[in-house]
Amino acid sequence: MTLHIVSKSPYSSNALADCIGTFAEGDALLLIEDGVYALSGRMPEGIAVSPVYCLRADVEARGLTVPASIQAIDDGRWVQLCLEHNPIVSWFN
Amino acid sequence: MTLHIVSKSPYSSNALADCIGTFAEGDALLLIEDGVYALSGRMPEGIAVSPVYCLRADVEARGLTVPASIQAIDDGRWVQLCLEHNPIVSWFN
Amino acid sequence: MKFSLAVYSAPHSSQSAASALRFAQALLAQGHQLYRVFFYCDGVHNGSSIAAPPQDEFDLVGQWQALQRQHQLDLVICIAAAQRRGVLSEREAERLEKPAANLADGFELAGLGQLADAVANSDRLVTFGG
Amino acid sequence: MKFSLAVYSAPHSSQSAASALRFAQALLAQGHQLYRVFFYCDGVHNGSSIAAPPQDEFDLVGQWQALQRQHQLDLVICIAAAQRRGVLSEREAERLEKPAANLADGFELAGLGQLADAVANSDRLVTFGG
Amino acid sequence: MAKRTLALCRQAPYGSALAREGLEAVLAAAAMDQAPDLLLLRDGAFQLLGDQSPEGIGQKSLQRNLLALPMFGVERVYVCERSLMERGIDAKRIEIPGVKVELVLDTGSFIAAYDTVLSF
Amino acid sequence: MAKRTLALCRQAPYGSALAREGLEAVLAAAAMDQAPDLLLLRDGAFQLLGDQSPEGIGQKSLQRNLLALPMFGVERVYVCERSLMERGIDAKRIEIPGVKVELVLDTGSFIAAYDTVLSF
Repeated sequence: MTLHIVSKSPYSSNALADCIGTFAEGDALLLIEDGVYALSGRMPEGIAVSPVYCLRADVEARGLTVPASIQAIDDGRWVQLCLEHNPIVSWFN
Repeated sequence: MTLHIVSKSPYSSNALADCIGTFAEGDALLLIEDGVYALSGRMPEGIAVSPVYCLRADVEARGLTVPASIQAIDDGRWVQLCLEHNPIVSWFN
Repeated sequence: MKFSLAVYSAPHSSQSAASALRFAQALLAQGHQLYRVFFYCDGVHNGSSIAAPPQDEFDLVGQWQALQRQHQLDLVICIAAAQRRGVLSEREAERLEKPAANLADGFELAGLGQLADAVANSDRLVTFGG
Repeated sequence: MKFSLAVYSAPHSSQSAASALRFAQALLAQGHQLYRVFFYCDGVHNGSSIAAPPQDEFDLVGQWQALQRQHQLDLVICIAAAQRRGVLSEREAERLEKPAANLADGFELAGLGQLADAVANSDRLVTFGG
Repeated sequence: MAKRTLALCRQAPYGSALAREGLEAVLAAAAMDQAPDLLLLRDGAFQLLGDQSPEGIGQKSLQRNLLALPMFGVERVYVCERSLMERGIDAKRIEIPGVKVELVLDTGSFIAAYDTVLSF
Repeated sequence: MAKRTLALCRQAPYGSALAREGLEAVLAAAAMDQAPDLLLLRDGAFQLLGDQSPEGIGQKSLQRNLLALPMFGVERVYVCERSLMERGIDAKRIEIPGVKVELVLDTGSFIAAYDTVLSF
């Protein structure tokens, strides 16, 4: 069960779309850095996978709000997610 | 009449789509670097603007072929395009 | 558990090197082991001794060094990627006949094999790129 | 006609600094004037004196220097962007108390005002980024 | 006639340094009385979101740079209306004291009216 | 049981150095008898195009790195079938002497079977 980490804005990069196209049953998605812009506008409706997490520090940095379908976590929980999943795949391009 | 220069792959970046969304009558489009991957697959059909140029050196580097709707140019002609147009807008992100 | 990190981004230009540092701090705070941080591609600039961010900006190089001292971390910079980008030890500067060296204390230059070794010896590898 | 170029990318990591050099060569070959090349963001690494690409790879720093000598080009590196990223002149290294300097001959450090000045004094500005 | 210059800012804050370095270039030009116009396009519109608190990621708020604009004589910022809408940003809630935010609908002809465009 | 490692290469050649530096990392690991499997996904599929001639842009051909794979014991390269199709690349025309090119349809479950993934 893979943990996918997406760090680019879904408006400027296809990283999130590519990641979702490679999502398997049991995988989890974590949005970090500019990846959290996927919380804005109607983007969350387009994320057809779950569970979806986002880093709270990155959300607060950007002045975004977290929809109910997505769980905001701190760095400690990020480490936990990496323990619970394997492999870890980063999508940064 | 703007010269738009796009340097990112249309499969991984929204640079080309953003550029086309900002295209005005009389503008021209030049594909350079990974921007020339827009010559592949069915991408050329999606480029609803003209004229469209591409740098021959970048096309040859990548092993692509140039469709009839797009004109391959050398660096000297690139300079000429910059003389014929103003402003010049680069789309690299 | 044993972690290793692969860092491909320079400080400042992109957020991801700073994310890597925060992740490293968080896993160490939980008592996990950080086997190695491998700096590759533009990540080699994390080991520059002469980067001088303004006083009120984050000093990532200094933060890596502090963490290294505290936990005896293995901070390895890919020697081939570093040569191309101008991050050199005294020894490399001399060998390549370059006028200066700028490898920060606490970082080591080594070959790409150290990335493969980190993969083989860690339970988890997390990549920070872009 | 008078051109200026703004270069935001480091050599090697991205193709765009090499594209800027080719464009500069092409416009000079046609007898146009290159008022200034302004290196900003990661483009400051184009002025590193200690980058050492393998013998069979393109030496972009050396190519800029050769073009500079041939045409007395004004190659200006943004001093603020360069400090953050570790590209320092002897004078800056001393002032900032850093252990080494790595600004290549033929390049100058100057403020962001030189970009505005290039815009004001050129007929065309082309940006090479990403 | 004076040349018209546009700074076209398309990057969201914090993930890359380009949003910040773009605004710094605008402020530097403005300090020399050569202030370009400023158009926030695509992800650049995110620069206008309120309540940015980047302390937790070790960065300074970019809003300080926007707030400095009027001090340097930049009293108007253009923003692409469609970019705002796509990102769910309510134009009415954007506030930069001392700066008038003007919506642009046809970005193509807007850009074509300038002599020089600096892309960030 | 030995750990299974995948190099997930998603970048097209020449515009950025990541395609090249990814292959260099694969070759270095292979030289230590720790060759990862290699999956070309999305724009990484462009690495397989024939007739790459990057002399005009001052770069070395990346195909040399692909051709070196069998010398280091990498005799199989995986490529995402959908990525090829989207890019108009004919799988039948891909040839790397000494390397078997295998198409992968379900990339999600393919990736999930590995212990470690190196992204490039």
